[in-house]
Amino acid sequence: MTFAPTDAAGGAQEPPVLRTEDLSKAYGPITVLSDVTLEIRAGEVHAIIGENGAGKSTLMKLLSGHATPTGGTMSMFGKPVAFADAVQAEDAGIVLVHQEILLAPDLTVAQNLFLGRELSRGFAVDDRTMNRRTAEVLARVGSLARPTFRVGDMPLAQQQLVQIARALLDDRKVVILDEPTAMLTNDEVDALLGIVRSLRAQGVAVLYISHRLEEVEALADRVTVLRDGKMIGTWSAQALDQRQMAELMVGRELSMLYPPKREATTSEPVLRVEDLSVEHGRISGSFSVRPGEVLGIGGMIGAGRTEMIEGLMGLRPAQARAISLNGKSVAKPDVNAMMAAGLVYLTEDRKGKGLLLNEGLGPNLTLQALDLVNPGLRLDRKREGRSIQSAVREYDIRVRTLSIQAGQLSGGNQQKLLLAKVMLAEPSVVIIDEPTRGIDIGNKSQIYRFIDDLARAGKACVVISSELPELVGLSDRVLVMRSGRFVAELTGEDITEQNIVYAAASSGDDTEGRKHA
Amino acid sequence: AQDKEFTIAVSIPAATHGWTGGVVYHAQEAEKQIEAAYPNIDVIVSTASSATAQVSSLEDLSATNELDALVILPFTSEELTGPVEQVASNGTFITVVDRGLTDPSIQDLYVAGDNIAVGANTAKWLVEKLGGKGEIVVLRGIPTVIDDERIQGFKEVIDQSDIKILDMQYANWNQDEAFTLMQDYLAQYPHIDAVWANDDDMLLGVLEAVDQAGREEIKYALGGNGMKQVIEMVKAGDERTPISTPYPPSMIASALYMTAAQFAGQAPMRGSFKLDAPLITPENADQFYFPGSPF
Amino acid sequence: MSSAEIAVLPEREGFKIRWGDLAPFIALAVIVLLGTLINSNFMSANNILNVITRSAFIAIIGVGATFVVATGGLDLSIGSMLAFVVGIMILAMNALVPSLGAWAIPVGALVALVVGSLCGLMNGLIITVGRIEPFIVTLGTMGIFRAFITYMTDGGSLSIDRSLRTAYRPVYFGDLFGIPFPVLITLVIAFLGAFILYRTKYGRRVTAVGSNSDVARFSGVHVGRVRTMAFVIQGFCVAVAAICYVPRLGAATPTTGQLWELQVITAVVIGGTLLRGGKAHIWGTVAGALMLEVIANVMVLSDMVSEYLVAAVQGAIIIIAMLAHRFTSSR
Amino acid sequence: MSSAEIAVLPEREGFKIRWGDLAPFIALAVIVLLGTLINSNFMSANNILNVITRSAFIAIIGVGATFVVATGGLDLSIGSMLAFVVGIMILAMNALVPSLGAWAIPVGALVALVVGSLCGLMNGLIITVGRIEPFIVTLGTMGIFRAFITYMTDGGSLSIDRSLRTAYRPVYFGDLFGIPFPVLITLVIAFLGAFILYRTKYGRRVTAVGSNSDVARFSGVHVGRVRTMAFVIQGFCVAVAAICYVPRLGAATPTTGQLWELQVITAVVIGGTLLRGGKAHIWGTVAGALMLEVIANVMVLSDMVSEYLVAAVQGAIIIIAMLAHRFTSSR
Ligand SMILES: Nc1ncnc2c1ncn2[C@@H]1O[C@H](COP(=O)(O)OP(=O)(O)OP(=O)(O)O)[C@@H](O)[C@H]1O
Ligand SMILES: Nc1ncnc2c1ncn2[C@@H]1O[C@H](COP(=O)(O)OP(=O)(O)OP(=O)(O)O)[C@@H](O)[C@H]1O
Ligand SMILES: [Mg+2]
Ligand SMILES: [Mg+2]
Repeated sequence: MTFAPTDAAGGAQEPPVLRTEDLSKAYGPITVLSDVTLEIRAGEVHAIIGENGAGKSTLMKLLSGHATPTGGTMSMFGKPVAFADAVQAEDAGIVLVHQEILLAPDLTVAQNLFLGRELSRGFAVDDRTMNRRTAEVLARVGSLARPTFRVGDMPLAQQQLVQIARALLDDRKVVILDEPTAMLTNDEVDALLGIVRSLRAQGVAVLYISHRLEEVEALADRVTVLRDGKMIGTWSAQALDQRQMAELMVGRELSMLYPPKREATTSEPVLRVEDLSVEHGRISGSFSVRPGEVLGIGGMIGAGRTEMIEGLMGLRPAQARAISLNGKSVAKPDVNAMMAAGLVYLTEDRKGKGLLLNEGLGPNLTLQALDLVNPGLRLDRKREGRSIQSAVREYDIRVRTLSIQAGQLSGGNQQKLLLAKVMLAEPSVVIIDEPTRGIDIGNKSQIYRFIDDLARAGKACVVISSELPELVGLSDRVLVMRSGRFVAELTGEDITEQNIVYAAASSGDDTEGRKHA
Repeated sequence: AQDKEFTIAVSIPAATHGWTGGVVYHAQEAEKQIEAAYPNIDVIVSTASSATAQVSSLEDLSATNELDALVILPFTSEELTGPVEQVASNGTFITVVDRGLTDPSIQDLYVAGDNIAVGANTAKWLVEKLGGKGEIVVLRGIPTVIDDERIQGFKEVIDQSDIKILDMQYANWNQDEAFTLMQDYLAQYPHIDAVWANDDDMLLGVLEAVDQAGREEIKYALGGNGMKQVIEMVKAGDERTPISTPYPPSMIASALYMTAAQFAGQAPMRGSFKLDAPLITPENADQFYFPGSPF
Repeated sequence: MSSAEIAVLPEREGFKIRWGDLAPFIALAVIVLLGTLINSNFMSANNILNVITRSAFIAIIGVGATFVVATGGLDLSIGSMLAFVVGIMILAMNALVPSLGAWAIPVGALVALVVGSLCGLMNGLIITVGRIEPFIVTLGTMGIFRAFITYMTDGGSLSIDRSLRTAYRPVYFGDLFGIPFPVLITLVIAFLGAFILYRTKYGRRVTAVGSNSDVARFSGVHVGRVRTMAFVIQGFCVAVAAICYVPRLGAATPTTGQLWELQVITAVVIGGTLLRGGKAHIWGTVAGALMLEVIANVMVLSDMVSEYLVAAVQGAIIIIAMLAHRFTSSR
Repeated sequence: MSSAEIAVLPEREGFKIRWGDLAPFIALAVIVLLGTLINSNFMSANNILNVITRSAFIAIIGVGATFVVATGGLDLSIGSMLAFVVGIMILAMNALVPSLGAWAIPVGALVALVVGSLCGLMNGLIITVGRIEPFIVTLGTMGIFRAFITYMTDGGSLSIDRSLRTAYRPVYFGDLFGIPFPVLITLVIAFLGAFILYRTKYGRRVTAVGSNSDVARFSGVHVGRVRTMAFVIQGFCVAVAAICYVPRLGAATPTTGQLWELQVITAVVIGGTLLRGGKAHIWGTVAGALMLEVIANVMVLSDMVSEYLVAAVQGAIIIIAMLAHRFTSSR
């Protein structure tokens, strides 16, 4: 708390590309952003960091016309501007890549990229050219998708790349990336960082939001910190290391990120899955977890981890030779049987499959554990209220009012609500898909501690994660999946980032070239 | 008694097809004439699109007006009997048109067409012309009592002869559906001697289909109800459609005049008046022809 | 400046929500007011009682439809289903009267409830097990039910046994402390519906399924069962309406209940329930049903529009009511 | 490694889509086959031509409805709108014939196209500007149009001038190289529709709006305009159908086009277009229209079911067809 801002507004020679003065935003009675004064210069990567709910996404929405400020002004190159909608902002050269996926699922990649600005020859659209240009940008962002894929059929990570590609289709003055890497694994992240650097070289201003501070450190020229909707200051990136950034964000000293590892357990597995086969056998495997154990599952995007677990839960068609859970055998994958037997799954797609965005905290929190919270037929409103209170406290869900809708929570707080929701069912085995996607560093350690506590309490945890440090820091054992098969099992000292990456990506020559530097 | 105000309510089905359209037309014409002739009589015409709606409008009319008389053309006899009885219990004079109530003692005046006779008379004519044998197809209307009675009357007569009814399906008193159904009949039956469409609206669709197919063997295509266009054909001596049967929607007007007469100081009229269903032939067609009516 | 907003805004926020929910009731009040102005007889106790009693059918069926619509479904078969249930009920009562006498009525009513629920179950199962659009399935079953009633009535009509009529009449025409029975039944059904929808776990699941069925599925909600159950509730409500309907008209015909589905869905939607699911207003539906009936009543009482144009004016009024709704709730 | 997966999946995906797209045509083929087995007359050239020609109305209107449904809308007013447009067209032609002679026909047709488009525009504007559910708005305008045609026909029927009938007749009954005119017109409309939907900017935006209207809005698509335009296209198609309709029977009645909306929507949905929007199959709709007409035709030709139960069997066949559809496309 002793660092003074080293690079407050001012100091640049040419007028800034974008400048805000006392920018504020209130939703009804709730002020979520107040008095932000910020300067974005051409050819810089400007990182915005802050805790979940600090107001980062809100600020970006204001800058890109997706929301209108309730106070303050903006100017571009010294001239005042105000955007009525996103289209005006894009016309002015400012584009936002959302934290959440915002694409039309029924359209193809190329159709999404060119939506609203289709190219045409005569009356007919020029699909040939659009597909060609789409293929070019897709290659630039390192996506393997084809222009004619239907977006709704693609994995979330690929959709994220499509969103980024859309922003890069035209020349821009300001490119805003709101947690672009939350869903990506190393290869894609590397490709993206390369793109950001080349944008900077072309004189484009890049606003970059990420909870991965190592990315910020590696990339940013300047860093602005937000806390509780207020601006703390802007620093030159050289002046800060990751630890200092984290402390500026949370406003206090941070404890250790990962809890110390537990003793290895030798008890009988609480969950044993034999020959699970999903998607007509494209994905299959066996695994088991013991009580008190954290099992990590690593692999690259599209390796099939999510699909395998969704299959296990009976959320997509799957067969298994045998599943035993808590000593009972489960006839076939079925979500209710699994939940009844004490297994819960936290989805990676919180918006589409996790939360009812138009409902309040209560209905979301208790949906999965309705029978537990309400023993009778009737809803027990009092108990529900208590659950909300304790969830907000325990998971540190930052809300300014309890009557907020889930969709109005910040991304990270949605994730915490989701966690609170599945935990309310008092499971004995928890499978968490990307537990800290979009979670800030302060809360990350809290969630890690939480997983650790579960394990110490004798529960079993399966953690699917694309963040290697997370797998290494948390797991007692790591399974690595590749092309729908488990290809390696790592324990003890063998759990290292290198080993995981090696197992996830070895085989095939093509991947050699794409291995990260 | 000229100073006393009288209210006559008229409750009829809404204009959903040609014949009911005619009923609405004649009711409104009669309303105008009666109100012009007797300033102390107020006529309220109310249409309803279903039996339920008709019961509702009866309730509305009697709840908000001192009804001196009610002229009603019920959707169905069974469903309306109770509600009309309710109105009658307030001392309202009841005139029932076309479909009699299941309890005839409720109605003071009954003016009716004879649906069974419509079917039967057409059938008799047909049996005679075809010499008691042949193959025919029939188009039914909307499944209701009226349709049922006409078909009943028709079948009873046909069953006495050697005429065979090849097929009989619903076309809902709708020209389009009649056209479609007739096309399909024509496709299925290579030889048809005559068609009966149960209603002139449908007959128009039937004729169009027959003309298109150029099926000369069909000697007769008959309808019923006395629709304007069909009467014109009868008058012109059409060979395929030489007759129709009257089922004049104007019966509502007659009933209304008779009812109004009560209050205009003339002799009270009570009892039952059954309009028969004589054949309309080129000779008598003129007396069934109302150029101003939409039907 | 933002502090000023904080102070001012909460009131508006609170108001807003209440306005939106009240909209159907306000619209109803306005139409009633207009009715009073147009025709002095409108406000007579008799007329008001008639209108309210009559709206019971649409309101009762509407309570069920609110469940279906809240899960994101749609039931076009309700009108024909009503006719079918009425038909079965009359057949049952007539068959039972020789042996049971007046007891044939309650037994027949029970039969109706079972048959109605089964009809709903059939709709629900075809939709959820076959995964077909509710629109298409219920359009299909609409034809099926309609055909059955036509078959049962032989194209004519099917009347209840004369001996039962007097005993059964009070169910529609009778009252308790001046409140007509159908109104009481509507109140009971609406209270029950509101209780189930807002105060039970099942109700929670209904809204969850309607608002995002994937989320519901991932949360262990038996989406198919919840949907199917909504259709069963719909069928049950249709049967209750059928029980009130028979004493009024005493017969079933092939046109019984025709186009009621459209009226019911209109009542549900003008009551504030969203067709895409996830939000449901039981009492709004009841207000919507009343509104439709009042509009029709005012149209009959006022002699102003040509008979041919009644439907046009009704259509226009509904659109205008929705527009007004939109304005009050978006302000 | 992941490249392998991505490369593998789309092929499967591709297969799937093709099956799904073909489903309505396969279903049609199956029904035609059944028809041939059941009745030898079914395959007669005359019967087939009749059936295809008859299906033109639903197919033409269905092309427009495909646009509306693809944007996530629904139009219940089309049947009444058809009747209204037919009425206006006949009035216009009859009024023009003294001065223009046979030229009254093309001018009247032009009037119809304008009136139809305006009717669609009205629907679209009320829905988008007033932000009201399409279901409610078009239910309202359905009543309005129906009332107007009843008014225009005075409850009876409104016939085209005798002198125009012969000149106009060929538009329905005539043919070009053996292909009936209505079929030709259907083909032209479907080709045009497919071109607009799949090959123009506007078509892209239609699916985008139906798929996710927020995304479309953020991308600078004028969502309201796209929606409104879809209703205008619908109105235009209704007018084209009206132009083919009049020469057939030469008159408008209050029952003209009744319940066609349900048939049209059924055709659209069994053709593979999703009611929630975002996906549209013009040719599927045409196949769906044919399917409905063939089913009705086979029902009449086969003497197997009681006339009372025809509707039931039709309903059942449609549900079974959809079930079959589901099976073929999910495999
Ligand atoms: N429509 C809304 N109504 C009310 N509050 C809102 C709305 N949208 C956002 N908020 C609130 O604004 C605050 C800031 O949210 P924002 O999404 O900007 O956070 P963030 O910094 O991006 O967090 P994260 O890192 O979790 O994504 C949160 O408390 C959120 O609940
Ligand atoms: N070809 C595909 N078609 C449709 N959906 C897919 C396809 N591939 C992946 N998905 C979806 O994308 C999501 C993630 O895919 P998958 O399970 O293959 O990846 P993963 O190994 O869990 O990686 P990550 O979660 O890090 O993205 C899953 O929900 C899956 O349903
Ligand atoms: Mg955010
Ligand atoms: Mg995953």
